[in-house]
Amino acid sequence: MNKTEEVFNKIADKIIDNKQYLTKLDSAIGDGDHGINMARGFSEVKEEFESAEFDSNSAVVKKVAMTLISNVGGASGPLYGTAFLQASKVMEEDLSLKNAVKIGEAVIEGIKMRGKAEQGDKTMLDAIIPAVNALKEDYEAGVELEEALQDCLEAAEEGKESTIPLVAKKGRASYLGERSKGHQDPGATSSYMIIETIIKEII
Amino acid sequence: MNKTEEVFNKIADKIIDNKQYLTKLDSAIGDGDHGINMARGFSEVKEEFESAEFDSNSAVVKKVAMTLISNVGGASGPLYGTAFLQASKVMEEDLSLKNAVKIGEAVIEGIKMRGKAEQGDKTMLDAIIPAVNALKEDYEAGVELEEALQDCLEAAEEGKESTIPLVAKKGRASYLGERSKGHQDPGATSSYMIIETIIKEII
Amino acid sequence: MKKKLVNNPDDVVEEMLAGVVAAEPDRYKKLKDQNVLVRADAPVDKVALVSGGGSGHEPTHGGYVGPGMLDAAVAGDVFTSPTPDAVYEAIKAVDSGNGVFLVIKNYTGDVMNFEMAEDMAEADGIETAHVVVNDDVAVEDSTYTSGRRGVAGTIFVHKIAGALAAQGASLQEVKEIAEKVVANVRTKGMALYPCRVPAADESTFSLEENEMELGIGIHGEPGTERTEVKSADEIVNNLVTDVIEDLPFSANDEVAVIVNGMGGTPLMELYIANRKVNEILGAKNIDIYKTFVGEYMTSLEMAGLSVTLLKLDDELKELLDAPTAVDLLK
Amino acid sequence: MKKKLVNNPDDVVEEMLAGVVAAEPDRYKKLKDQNVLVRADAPVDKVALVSGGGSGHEPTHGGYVGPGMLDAAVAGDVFTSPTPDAVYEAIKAVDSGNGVFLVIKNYTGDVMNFEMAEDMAEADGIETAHVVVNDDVAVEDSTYTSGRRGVAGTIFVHKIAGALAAQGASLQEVKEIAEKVVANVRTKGMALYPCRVPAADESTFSLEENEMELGIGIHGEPGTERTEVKSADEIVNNLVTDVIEDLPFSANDEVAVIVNGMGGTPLMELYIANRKVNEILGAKNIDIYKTFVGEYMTSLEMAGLSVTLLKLDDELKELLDAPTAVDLLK
Ligand SMILES: Nc1ncnc2c1ncn2[C@@H]1O[C@H](COP(=O)(O)OP(=O)(O)O)[C@@H](O)[C@H]1O
Ligand SMILES: Nc1ncnc2c1ncn2[C@@H]1O[C@H](COP(=O)(O)OP(=O)(O)O)[C@@H](O)[C@H]1O
Ligand SMILES: [Mg+2]
Ligand SMILES: [Mg+2]
Ligand SMILES: [Mg+2]
Ligand SMILES: [Mg+2]
Repeated sequence: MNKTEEVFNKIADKIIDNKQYLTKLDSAIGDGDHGINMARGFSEVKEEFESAEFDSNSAVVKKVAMTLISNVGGASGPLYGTAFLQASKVMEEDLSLKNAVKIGEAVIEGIKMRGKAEQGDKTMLDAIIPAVNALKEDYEAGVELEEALQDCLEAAEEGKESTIPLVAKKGRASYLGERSKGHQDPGATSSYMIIETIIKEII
Repeated sequence: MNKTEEVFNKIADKIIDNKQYLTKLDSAIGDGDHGINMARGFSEVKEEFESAEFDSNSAVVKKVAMTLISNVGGASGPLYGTAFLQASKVMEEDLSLKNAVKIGEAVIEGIKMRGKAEQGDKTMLDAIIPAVNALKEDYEAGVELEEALQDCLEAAEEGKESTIPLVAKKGRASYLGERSKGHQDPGATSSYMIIETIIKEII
Repeated sequence: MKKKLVNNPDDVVEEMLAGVVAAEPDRYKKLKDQNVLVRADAPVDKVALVSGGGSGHEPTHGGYVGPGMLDAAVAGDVFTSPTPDAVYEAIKAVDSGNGVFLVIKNYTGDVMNFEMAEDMAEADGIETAHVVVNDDVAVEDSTYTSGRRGVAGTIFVHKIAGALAAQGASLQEVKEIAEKVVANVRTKGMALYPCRVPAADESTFSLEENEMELGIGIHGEPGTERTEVKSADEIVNNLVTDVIEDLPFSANDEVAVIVNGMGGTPLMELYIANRKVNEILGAKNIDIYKTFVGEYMTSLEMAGLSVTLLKLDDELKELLDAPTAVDLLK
Repeated sequence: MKKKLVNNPDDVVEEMLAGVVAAEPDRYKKLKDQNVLVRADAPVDKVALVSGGGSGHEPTHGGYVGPGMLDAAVAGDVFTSPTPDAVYEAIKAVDSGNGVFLVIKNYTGDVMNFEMAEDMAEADGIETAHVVVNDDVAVEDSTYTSGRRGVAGTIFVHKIAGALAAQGASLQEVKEIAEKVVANVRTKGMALYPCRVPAADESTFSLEENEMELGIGIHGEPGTERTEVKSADEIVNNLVTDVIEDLPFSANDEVAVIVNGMGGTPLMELYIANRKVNEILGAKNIDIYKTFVGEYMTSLEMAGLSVTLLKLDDELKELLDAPTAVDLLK
């Protein structure tokens, strides 16, 4: 099991452990299945890893993407699937801050292309965009990888929490209109968990 | 409004006041509508009395019978309807203990003919048969009307309570089998209320 | 206290029938002053079929009115047998001179009120006959009791006797085929949640969050047994086993099946149950000729289901397959 | 925690589909390895119709598979859009070379998964087209939001586009008629009690004993407004008024109506509601051409209802009346 597989194994565990929590968040403003959907997809990822052999990191990420697309369903399946698929396309075998920024941008582009949401719509993008922006600023300012990852994590966490007061504009929560205020977005929460796990594994 | 009308007006009030109580008894071992059924029928009786003129006591009782048959439905409608119809046929204009016994016997015969139940089956008959038997014994022993009516009332009350430990053999409560034990029969309870009201009005 | 989509609880039956006629004005007419739905084209020149009973079992009875099934449905108050007058008016409205056949479910009240209506009709010179349906195996059957309840198996009586009547059979022939259905049909039901009668304050029984009732009827009455909640497969196994053993149904019998929802059961769960019904019958080599999964005989919003089996022969199969305008039983 | 007739909550969709096929083996076949039901005789030489979405809305979608309506129904997990693979397999199974038309309800997940499936199918040289149904007036419609949900009005798209496809129309013609239905259909729903997803611990919302949700969807999501419980007439008035004002529907329009139960509502209450729908439309001189009262698009055991109006012209009327083997929409 290579390092990337290990990271995704950890992500899978994190998501599966938080199945009920994510579902509960989705119950408040959605249809109460986000944790169930994500856990179903990542359980399948773990299973795939048991039999598969990968010759590159990007092959691992591509497999994750395809597995999520084929098993999650809902909104999060195609969104995360597309995100990881785009990531796999630009991912280099050696990790660099420069490449991390590029991956982040590909992820955002993929999610926007699929879901047509913007920052502030109370979706996963509200955790991901600030995280990638932080990485990018640090890269442009010449900050070290480890510190940049710390900044990225903080930005993701703030971004996740920034969804609480927002009125949802995309996804099921948008049907609630003003009533969607005051609740943290489940997709932003799962995105934060994924970012957190990746960063903690790297540092 | 003649005396018989007055008595049935009082019966109607008693039943309507006990609508929820009778329904609750029926919920335990039946389908939870005995009070609703009886109250519907006796409300209609009260309404009929407002427009109708009667030239005899038996005409009043016949009207009550027909009104119950046409408005109560369920098991209690045809049973009470038939009971009062039979009573109206043998009723004399002047009340005597002798005639009361005859009326009681006609009532029992009518209910048995319609419902094919026996004493001990946990039905209204368990209040009515002991009440009529008490009347009859007192009549044969030459007891005064008022005392006989007192005895009759006591017998009806005991009869009503005697249904509690019984396993129902007829009516909906019979579907419960052994589980019908421990509950007072709603029909025996409404019968007791009717007997009680009649006797209290006479004495 | 349960929330309900009603106005005045005393008006539910009248308002419901008004809604039924509003939905299908070409199919039904309602009798003036009585809660009776009759075929729009009644009387039809054939033996007429009348069924009825308390309301709260929708689509029973009104949903089965139409060519090939019932000519009239008499709606009593919720869970309360209709009065003799109402049944009598229904009989008069559908009689074409060929006689009227009554399908009665075996409840003391229904039997008495329908029989009184027959007496009234016969005094008018209208010929009548009836069958008493008593398919519920949960209830002990004996001459010392009121016997078994009539439940979802009644639908098969409507369909098969209705089909024979549509073919021009005599009153006596209709009675005989109805009795044949009754002799060959068995049902058992259960509930996870009770229902509530609109005019009553409370449900007739209450269940803890881990309890269910087995051997339930269709009037919100308690069942014959209360147990802890089991899996769908275990529940279906209990129902089907009791139904099979009662007739008994045996290997190489051909049967029609109803997996009937009690009103508040998601259709998903009825299909999950049907999967197991199919498996059990398959294992016993009992052949399934036709299956109906859905709500046929409900108990307001009770959550639960019943399983009905009808043993078929060629005559019953043909009548079960005979055309009817009633979409529910196609 | 709600009691349910299920076995393992993870298996509900598979077991349900097994039960559906067991009930009607001549009508359906299930694709191997995918939760897809297709017409037993697929592919049929015509434009094929595929619909689907999360499960828990039964009889949607499988109940509409059959001649004159859908060729395939794709069943996602409960309230979860199916994956692109499943939709893609459905497309392949029903394509006869005349193209495949997809009926998508407007949910982010459904739209994305179905569109990905179309990309996959088109890479195989299968021509596809789709319509996105968005009939729910409770939700604000704007290009800055995900727009309105697709709810019970979808049934009319299945029926009318299905009828045109059965007549041999082209993919483009089927798309146009489907868009015409979408442009003319509006729905609003409400709930008295929520539902519970089998795999989840709790309902997605809870209501006090005197509360209801207005503007509810079909995924157990909270509605747009919570109020105290009103009478059936007041509730229906709220729903119908909002539906009428939205299109708007006006005097002398001819409409088809669906009074749709959410799964746990007694049929009696749906008819009580229909009585009022009829009264309101009558007072506004809106002409009712056809009414459907029953469970068409449910949300597990949610108690409540929705009212749908479709504005008709001669073309839509003819297609609505066209024959179909699907009993639900006859
Ligand atoms: N258009 C979109 N763009 C980005 N993210 C979205 C979009 N729509 C929904 N999401 C995200 O998906 C999450 C919900 O996912 P999930 O519950 O699994 O799917 P569904 O909404 O289909 O039930 C939301 O919390 C939100 O973060
Ligand atoms: N066969 C019978 N003979 C005498 N009384 C009966 C019989 N069946 C039922 N009853 C009486 O009727 C009562 C129930 O009446 P009710 O609830 O109004 O009708 P239903 O049982 O049709 O709902 C029972 O409590 C019982 O006393
Ligand atoms: Mg969700
Ligand atoms: Mg009762
Ligand atoms: Mg009753
Ligand atoms: Mg979902």
